[in-house]
Amino acid sequence: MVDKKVIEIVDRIDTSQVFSELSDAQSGGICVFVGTVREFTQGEEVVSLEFETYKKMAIKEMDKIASDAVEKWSLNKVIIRHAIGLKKVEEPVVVVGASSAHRDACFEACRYLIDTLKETVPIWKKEMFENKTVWVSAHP
Amino acid sequence: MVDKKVIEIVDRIDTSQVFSELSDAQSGGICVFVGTVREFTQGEEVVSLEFETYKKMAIKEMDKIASDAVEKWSLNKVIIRHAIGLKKVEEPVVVVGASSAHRDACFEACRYLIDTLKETVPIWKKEMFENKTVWVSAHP
Amino acid sequence: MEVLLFGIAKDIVGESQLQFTESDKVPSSVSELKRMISETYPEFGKLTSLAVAVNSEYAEDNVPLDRNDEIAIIPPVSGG
Amino acid sequence: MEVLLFGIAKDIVGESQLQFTESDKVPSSVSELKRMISETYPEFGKLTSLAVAVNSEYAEDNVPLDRNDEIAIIPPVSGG
Repeated sequence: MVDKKVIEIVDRIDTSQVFSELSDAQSGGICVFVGTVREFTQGEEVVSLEFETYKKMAIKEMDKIASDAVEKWSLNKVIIRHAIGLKKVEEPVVVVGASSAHRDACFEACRYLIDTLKETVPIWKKEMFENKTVWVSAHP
Repeated sequence: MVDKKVIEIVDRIDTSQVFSELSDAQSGGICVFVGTVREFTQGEEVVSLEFETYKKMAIKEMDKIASDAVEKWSLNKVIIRHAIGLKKVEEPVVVVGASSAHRDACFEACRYLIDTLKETVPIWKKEMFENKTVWVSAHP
Repeated sequence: MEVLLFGIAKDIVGESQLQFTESDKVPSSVSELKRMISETYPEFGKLTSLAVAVNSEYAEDNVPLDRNDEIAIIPPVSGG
Repeated sequence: MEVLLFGIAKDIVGESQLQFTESDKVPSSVSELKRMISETYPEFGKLTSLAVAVNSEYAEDNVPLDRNDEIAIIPPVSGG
């Protein structure tokens, strides 16, 4: 039996299997969001991003988000997978997704998953530019 | 050079490449919706679905939807791909997706793509049950 | 004049095309085509909606029809 | 008492852990820990927010700290 929830912190994200992982005979819709490294931030060229985590706590927080979403939207399956380490431009850094009977639920749940992850999960992102590095969101 | 828009009607949908197809150095977010065949509709067990299209017109309508979305949300890439023919439970029947600098745009665009496709694109779905077939939405 | 039929429209008529051969019975506009097929096949009147495409674009009721146009009956769509 | 440091907190302190060894200087609550580190490292006062986790759960200011707890400073998160 496949788990209803997949919660993972990994070194490298493979996006090719995510729809198979979320597929379910009771689902008519699957919505997935992938966050990737963008070349420019506020006009400055990003060389790479580095992600760090407090893994034990991050897994707990991700699991809470997934459980809340499963309950609120009656999801059939849910995935939250975040990468850590150094990521180059275009590389995927996070995948969140949900499957549900109808599309309203999986769209709303998918948005909730990524929005809440960004607010509560202890993962930190350092932007590496040509001449400096910046911890994102650290300062007002 | 890769096209900004991918508009296709195919016999079989492969979901494994869609994030690669939508990936772009200027994008920080990719949102994809996959519609699949659900086992039960209003409590009745579906054996399979059959999709038929007026292909020339469907491609035109899908292209309009994609172009409108690219313009409205400044998308970097967009995909609308629909399958036709006989589809079994859990098989993907439609994939729509968008990539954009920030996630608001790709989420909203992805929702627009599937909602508008269902309203305007000349594709027809027949539900095959054990003892009957029903053209979906044909009757009030 | 040929009219393409899809989905339930094809099932109602029992063919994938409608032929209008006698010149006095060829519909001259979208609205006339809709009226003629609904008279001949009352099942069309029971559908949720009924649209017509001319040259693979949705066409309003007042659009005139020409023999050389590609004309299609578009019953309620249900893709996705 | 050991306090785990991540992200910019690690950079500010220059270590991945803070050690409180002298018993009279061990913080007894989340709020006391926050005050002590902000006094020693004023850079913490410039952050957008500053949270503390006790046993890998976010902890309010009034939560007491015990030597056996796993304690961590959580600077503003930025995953995704």
